[in-house]
Amino acid sequence: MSQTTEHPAHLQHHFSDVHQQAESAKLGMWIFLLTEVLLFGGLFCFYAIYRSWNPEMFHNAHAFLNVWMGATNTVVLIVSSLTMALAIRSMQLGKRKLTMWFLAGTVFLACVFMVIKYFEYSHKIHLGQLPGKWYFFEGIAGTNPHIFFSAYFLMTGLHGFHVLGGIAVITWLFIKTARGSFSPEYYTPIEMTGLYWHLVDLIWIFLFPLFYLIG
Amino acid sequence: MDTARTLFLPPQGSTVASDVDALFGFIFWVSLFFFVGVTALTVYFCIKYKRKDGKAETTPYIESMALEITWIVIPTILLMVIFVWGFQDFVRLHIVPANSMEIKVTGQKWFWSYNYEEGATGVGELVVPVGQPVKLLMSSKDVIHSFFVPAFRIKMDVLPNRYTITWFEATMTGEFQIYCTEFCGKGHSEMWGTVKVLPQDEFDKWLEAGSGPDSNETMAEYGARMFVKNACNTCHSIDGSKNVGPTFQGLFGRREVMSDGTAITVDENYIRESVLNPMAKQVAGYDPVMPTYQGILKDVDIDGLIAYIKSLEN
Amino acid sequence: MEHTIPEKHYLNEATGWKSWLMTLDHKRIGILYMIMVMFSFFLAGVFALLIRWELLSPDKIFMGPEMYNQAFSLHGIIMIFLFIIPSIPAILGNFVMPLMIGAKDVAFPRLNLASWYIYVIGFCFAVYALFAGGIDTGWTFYTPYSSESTTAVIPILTAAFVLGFSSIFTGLNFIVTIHRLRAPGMTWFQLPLFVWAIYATALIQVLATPVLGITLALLMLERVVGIGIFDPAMGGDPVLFQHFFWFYSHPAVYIMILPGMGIISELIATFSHRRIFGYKFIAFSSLGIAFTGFLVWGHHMFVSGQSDLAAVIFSFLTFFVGIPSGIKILNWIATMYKGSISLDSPMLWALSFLILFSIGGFTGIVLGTLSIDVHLHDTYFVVSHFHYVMVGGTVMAIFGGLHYWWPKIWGRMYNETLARIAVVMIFVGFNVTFFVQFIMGTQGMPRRYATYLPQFQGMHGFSSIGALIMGVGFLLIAIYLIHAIFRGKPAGPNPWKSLTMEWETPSPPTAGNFEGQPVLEHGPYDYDKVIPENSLKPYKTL
Amino acid sequence: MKDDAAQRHILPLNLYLAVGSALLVLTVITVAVAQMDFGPMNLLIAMGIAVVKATLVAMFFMHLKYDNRIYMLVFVGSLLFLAVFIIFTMFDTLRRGDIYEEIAEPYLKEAVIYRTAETTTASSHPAADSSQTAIKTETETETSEQ
Repeated sequence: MSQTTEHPAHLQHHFSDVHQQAESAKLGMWIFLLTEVLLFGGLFCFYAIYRSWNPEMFHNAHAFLNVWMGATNTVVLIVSSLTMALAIRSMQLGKRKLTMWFLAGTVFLACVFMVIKYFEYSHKIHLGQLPGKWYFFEGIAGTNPHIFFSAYFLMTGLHGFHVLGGIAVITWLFIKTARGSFSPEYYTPIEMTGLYWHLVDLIWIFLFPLFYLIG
Repeated sequence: MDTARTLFLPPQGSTVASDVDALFGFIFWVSLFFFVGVTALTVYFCIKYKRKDGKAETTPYIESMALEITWIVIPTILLMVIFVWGFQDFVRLHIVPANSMEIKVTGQKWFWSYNYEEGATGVGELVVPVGQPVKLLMSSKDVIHSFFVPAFRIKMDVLPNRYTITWFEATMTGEFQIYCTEFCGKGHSEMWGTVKVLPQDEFDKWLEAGSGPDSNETMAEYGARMFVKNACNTCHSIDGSKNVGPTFQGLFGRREVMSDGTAITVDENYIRESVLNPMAKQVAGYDPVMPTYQGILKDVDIDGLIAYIKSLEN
Repeated sequence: MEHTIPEKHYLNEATGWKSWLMTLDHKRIGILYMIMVMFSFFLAGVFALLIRWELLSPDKIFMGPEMYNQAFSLHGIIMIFLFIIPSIPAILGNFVMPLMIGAKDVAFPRLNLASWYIYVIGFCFAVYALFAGGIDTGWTFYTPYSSESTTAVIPILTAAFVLGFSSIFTGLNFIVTIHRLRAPGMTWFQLPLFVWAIYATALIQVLATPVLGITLALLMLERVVGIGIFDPAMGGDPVLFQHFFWFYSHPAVYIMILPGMGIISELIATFSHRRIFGYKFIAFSSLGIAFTGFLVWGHHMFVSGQSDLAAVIFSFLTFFVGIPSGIKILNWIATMYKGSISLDSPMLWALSFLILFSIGGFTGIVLGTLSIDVHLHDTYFVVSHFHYVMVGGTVMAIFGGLHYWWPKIWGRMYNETLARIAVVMIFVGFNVTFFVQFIMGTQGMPRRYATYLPQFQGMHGFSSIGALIMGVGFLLIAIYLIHAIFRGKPAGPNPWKSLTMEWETPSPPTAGNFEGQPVLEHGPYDYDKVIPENSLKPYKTL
Repeated sequence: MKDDAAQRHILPLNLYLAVGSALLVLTVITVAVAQMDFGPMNLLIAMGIAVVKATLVAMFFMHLKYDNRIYMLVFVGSLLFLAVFIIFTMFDTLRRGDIYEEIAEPYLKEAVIYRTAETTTASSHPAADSSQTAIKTETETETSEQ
């Protein structure tokens, strides 16, 4: 990246000004989020169709999910979303230390989320409530209960991978912030990661009632 | 209209065929009209407005909303006519008449078999009466197949997890080709069959007649007939060449090594077991793909096949 | 007038293999893509010739059914995922689009390079699969066959999965570029129609490809761990897989054809030397096709056992895809009216496109009609139809585009006589190959058959002769185009006297495309106002 | 266009806290409501609350309310195409066998005609639950006409 003296260090040569660069990044990020929505969309479609075919089995199977763990995780993710938003706000105001605290908080909450997920998963693996041909649990009435757990593990699993990705990126942001790479003039990476993290939260907002709260 | 049909389409063997062909003819002539128009205009413009002496001359630009709207509206109307027409025929293709006779069709790698309500069974050759609606209730034992009779203009996928239905009413006697049109693996391109349309009385006779050799037929000749009829020839050669399964040439009495390493000599019992329970002992070096003929072949058929295989010496 | 090659340009500005493999210049990335994509085209073309050779006779010539199934599957997979989907956007879109809108590069140059590397990774997986047992499922991967097949299904699915990401990133990059990096003065309705087409294509790429990703991932999980979503033995539904697959793969057809239509718009306007007729109609029809393309996937499944309600809805909507395509063709012809038409080789490709794509379109109407599709589904009629659209459409367009921009890319001109011979060979060879397939199809010849009834032998033989003519034609093109890179006569900045912005740069362009930020001075098709010359004129900058 | 202030729209802290609390309250509500039974409304209520929560996150945390409209367009567009995907697929999956379901009824009992699975219970016909539909009556009338 060539840099000329009158340009800020973070401005790439093919953009005419910082604003154009920031808006490009944001549009790119939103389109990336759009592809994420459609990636998850395939699984939502799969869920919707099998639930419409086997409503009773879905109802019976969901009773084996722990609502309290799910609800706790929902709260954890919502709070982490809030801390992420506040991290951006702090950087907008130029409060670097505060930003670091909020980023650290977000990572911590994300880890809490994954720990709770770990307990949920290991309990199900132990009982044999597993996807597809690995399913050996008995006691759920209805046809093909393994399909429910296929959906459960696929959707929460893919979501879990996104949380892990988020943890990695936010940790990287934390280090960059500590090194002073960001300023109220340039904080695009934090803003973009924030969008990503909110989407992860947003997807969970739908996963929670669809799996844990089937009426 | 008829030129398009005779150039392109196979004979019309069922009641729906002429309807489908009429629409095909309509689209064909309309398309031809527009295609000739488009091509002629293109060629005419290329000649008429050819650049001369390398000098590009510019003329003022014209714009015509009226023209744009015309060539949006006219095709839209034509396309809607085509849609409605096709939709009506499609409904007719899908609604089975109430007085149909029902035949259960099973597709599997790589042959078709048929079960009649009267108890008769068949493989490869579907025998039906002329002038009688026939409903085919179809399912697959392995992957997706598709049942296609060009002369009847019918096609329907045959699925492993549920039944699909199609129907036809043959309008002429004769034999018509059946194809599988959903890719199903090695034998896909030979998963053929025929529909044999008989007059009602001959069909009734066929339905009543049991199996077994005709009076002037030896068991081996009968077996040869069964060999083709039951599509054994799709996978087993009789000239020594390797196909999906071992060749039948010189098979009887041969020592074969099984996939579990043991060796056995092919005798009557082994052949019988291989027909009814093919997975029990398999010759090494072949994929375990042979389907069972339990419930399809009668004892006399198997006897015939054994006699036939015995006759195929090296 | 004699032209010379400028001393400094993007090709010699930096040297050494590293300057290529680490380049962030959209023009060089376009060329990197060209090498890979054209090699894939060659590879898939070889499979096509093998198929046509085997089909000379209903008996085995040199391929048994197993090898034949692999040959047609690989032909399809390589052609679609490695050649035709990336072809125009990644090669010409990359090279030309930023120049056309007066930008110095795409919005995210690193992502652009990453897309290429991802493509290469996908390519490697595909080649690996080729040696690790091949693939015999066809490019459609229908379950349950694909979950049972003993061939290298996983590597090939991984290849398609990875290639999907390459496609997504390219699309994302282009959308942002077109939104954010247009030169001052270049409003949306001053964009060249090629850019509109690339934009519509990019929209489909980002909207549809993620669904392909998840579908292939599910299929892989089905094979590896047996999640049973598409497996009938476990209560799964194989027809659902077809929905998932075609939700991507039908819009993907428009990823293939839309950029081709964009190229044709440029060619017709330039070589007719005339303002394009119905600019807004052509521009919006691209968006219209992109949108409607998402609503019609079920027309691939009329006989699959989907509900009749779905079949009727999909058929109804299918007819609305035909209309924007028709609008484009008629507007192109109207553009030629009272033009000043020069029949240089790129224009000959465009004219071939017009004729062949029309046939492809009309036969598409036949197939979209419910009752007739029952008869024609999965026959050679379908094969012929989509080859008329994909080869008669996209391949004609990409070669038209390559011939059109070749002097811009390399600064040198190819042999025009050979180019005209080649286009005639391809046109004739193509029709010989595929027209008889319409007749075979209507008579009931199913596709994907390694052998066939003797009654079809004459037509199959005829078809194979055409394939040979095409093969020789493409070889000829490769020879004179490559020759032109090294020995061609310098072409000058604007050999076709076109008005779009890329022709205001020297040929080949400099590394940064423009000196300073250029400002748009005239529209892309203002032939009635501006007289273009084959010389460098200083442009206004900011 | 170069108005940096517009791009760096800084929202008041209280707004963030208010939105965060609203999300938490809605979470509590949705869990509480799920313990009661409203019949077919259950799904609607749960999804309705989720949509409200998602809107809050998108509007305030993701700044859609204050940003250029194009981002809203991108986001809503993605949901639109997702809806097309699900709804059009359901045109098939919910309406299978409309025309011939009754005819096939006797066979549905033995619907697993694929290789029999050992680990799973026998599955019923995927479309067995699909209700009688409008198109069915329509086509039946046509049958009777024939």
